[in-house]
Amino acid sequence: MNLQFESLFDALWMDGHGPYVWLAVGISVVILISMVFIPIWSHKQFLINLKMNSPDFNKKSRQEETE
Amino acid sequence: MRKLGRKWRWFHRMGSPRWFYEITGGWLPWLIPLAFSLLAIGLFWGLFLAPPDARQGQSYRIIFVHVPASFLALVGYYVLAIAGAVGLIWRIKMSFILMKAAAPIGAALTFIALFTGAIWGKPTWGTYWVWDARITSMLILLFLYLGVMALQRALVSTDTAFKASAILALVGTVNIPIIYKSVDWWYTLHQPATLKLTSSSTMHIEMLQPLFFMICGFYLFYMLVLILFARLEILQREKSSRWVRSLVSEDCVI
Amino acid sequence: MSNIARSTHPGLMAYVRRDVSLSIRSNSGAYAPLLFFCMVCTLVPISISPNPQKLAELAPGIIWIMALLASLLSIERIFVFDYEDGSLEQMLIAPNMMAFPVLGKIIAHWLVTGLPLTFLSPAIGLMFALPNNAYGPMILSLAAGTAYLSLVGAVIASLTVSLGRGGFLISLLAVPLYMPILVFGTSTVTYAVAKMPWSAPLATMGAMLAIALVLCPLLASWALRVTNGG
Amino acid sequence: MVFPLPNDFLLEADDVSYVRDDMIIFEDVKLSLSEGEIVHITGPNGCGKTTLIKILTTIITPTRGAVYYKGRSASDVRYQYLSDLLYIGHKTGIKSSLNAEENLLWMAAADGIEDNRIVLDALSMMGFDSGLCHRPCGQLSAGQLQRVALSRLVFTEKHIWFLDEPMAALDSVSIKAVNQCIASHLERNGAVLITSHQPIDFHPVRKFELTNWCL
Repeated sequence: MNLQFESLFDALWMDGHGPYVWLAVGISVVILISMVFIPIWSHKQFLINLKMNSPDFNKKSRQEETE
Repeated sequence: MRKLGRKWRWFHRMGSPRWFYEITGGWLPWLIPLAFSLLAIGLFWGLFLAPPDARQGQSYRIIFVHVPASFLALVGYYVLAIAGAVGLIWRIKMSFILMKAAAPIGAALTFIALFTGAIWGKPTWGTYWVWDARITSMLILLFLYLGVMALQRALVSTDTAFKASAILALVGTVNIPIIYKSVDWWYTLHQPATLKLTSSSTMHIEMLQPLFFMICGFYLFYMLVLILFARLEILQREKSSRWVRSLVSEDCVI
Repeated sequence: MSNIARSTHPGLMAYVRRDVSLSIRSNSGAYAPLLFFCMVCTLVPISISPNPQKLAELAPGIIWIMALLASLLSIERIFVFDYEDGSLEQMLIAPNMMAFPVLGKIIAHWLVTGLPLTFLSPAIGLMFALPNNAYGPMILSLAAGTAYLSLVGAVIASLTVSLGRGGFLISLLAVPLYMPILVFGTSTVTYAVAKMPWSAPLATMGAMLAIALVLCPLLASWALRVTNGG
Repeated sequence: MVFPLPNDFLLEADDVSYVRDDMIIFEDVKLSLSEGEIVHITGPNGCGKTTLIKILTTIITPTRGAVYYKGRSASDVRYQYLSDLLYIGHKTGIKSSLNAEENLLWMAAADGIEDNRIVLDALSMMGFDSGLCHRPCGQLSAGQLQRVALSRLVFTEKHIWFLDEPMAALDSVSIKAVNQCIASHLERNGAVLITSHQPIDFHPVRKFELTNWCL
């Protein structure tokens, strides 16, 4: 099993099919990564929001203010 | 409280969102690197190591994204429909949550399949779009996913939304093969099938190996994303419950 | 129990009669889809080409798309009024199986939209220079196809009944499900135009109609129970 | 007409709970109804009175618990139970393009009555102006519509009545007429379950307080 391409340019160009292949792969990878990133990010945001609004947190911050 | 057998107790517990949330939390540190490394290996192998196709040249390399995505898009619809059916029959809330999580994932995968297919079509057949049975039913699949999502959003009561979209998903399941068959029939009779989508039936073993890696990677990826979306949904639904509150009061995030 | 034996709850035919008379009475309701059908069909020659040959080629598809859209426009009315005024709750607590009243309402919907549209279609065919041998298949396929559209549409309408009128959601949900019948409907007419045997797609439509006739009223009544909180 | 007296309660709700969208609407509600009895469900707005009535009429399935009709589960004897109940809710089921008589005739068909004389009599008993009879119901006021719907009480032969806020839009004359209907129904061993913000002045009214679980 060997690399099929001699140079980086060859790998990008792919005998003229490169733009098609890389566009397809690129868009797919962007979508796939955002599919993982979006729920993790909103999960984090949701927990942070919940924490800010929780009575415990408010109590703590009020204590800090008075100190 | 009714007495439950051991097997049923397990089943019942699995239906509890909290249990799901806690147990999948332990899976994530394994699942994320595993899925991504499989995908990375498969993609590198497919793009750089696999030999070029005799007829299509290098453009066939799109197959390593296109085929797994279309496959998982279809599998995803059955996941959606089965989760909906289980929710309707046994009234398991967790099942509905999984159904809701499966809809956007399926829509995204269907979009990837359609998009990569269109790009692949240009160098191979000289056109981005053909009204072929496979492509048309894929497009309809996208509409079905979007329909389930839209119905889910539109109904105010989440309980009703879950049940209604599950019924819609079931109706859609019956419809997918009918659509496929009808369009296939219509297309072949309208104009002879000069363009063949799958000339890859006699694929070289060295092309099949990376494809296999990619399909496995996509499966794991699908599981991972399904779990992530389901966990988010659980958190949003159970935000006022005691266990979520205690989760927040601890200092761990995620 | 003498009081139970005397109860004769309104059955299928009673619902057909009631719904037909209700839609005839409501001033614009029943005729709007028909008018829409005619209006858009007249727009086609103006916007595409008045060339008879081209029109004859397009006619089967256009007539069928218009039939589909006309059915889509009117299908949301099938349960929404009943939901708003509370008749639906009375239907839900009728002791008979709910699928029968629902089927009655679907039949009434077809009698008010699909059937008149079928009768009107020869006139549209004439304006579109449809060949003589295509009229029979067109009428038959429209009669069966619009009934199927009403049946499948009723399931979607019952899922979206609580959302009120004027939603685009119903189109998004219904169009994918309408597609197979559109394929067979247009095939029937196109084959007839091409002087090919057209009985196969028509027979398929008949089979689909038979299955829908059994399943859709059950599904729709289930969906109505769900969307009413059950 | 006198209904026979069975041993069990006519209607019984056994530990009925209802959870909607992760909110407990009510929990473990026990409610029974005997022949010749009227139960007045009270409670603050939004405590689930309408939901309870809808559960009892089987429009809504409870999350837990069951409804019993004459000692048997209502879902087992569905046909008998539903043949024996009358439900008039907030939404009365009146078609706005039909006139009062036509509307009532449609509803009366459920009781096996196809005679418009009985229907017209019922309307006049409920204090409905006969001059309005030929007007489509879309032109009537809320109170007039309520009267049309409640005219069913005059001729119905159903055993159990579920009335959800029947007096809300009525004037005192019609309230009297409704009360009369209820009284004669109770005399015939019928049973009534009613929600109302107006006080109900029957002697043996049993009150059933539904607490607000949402708070």
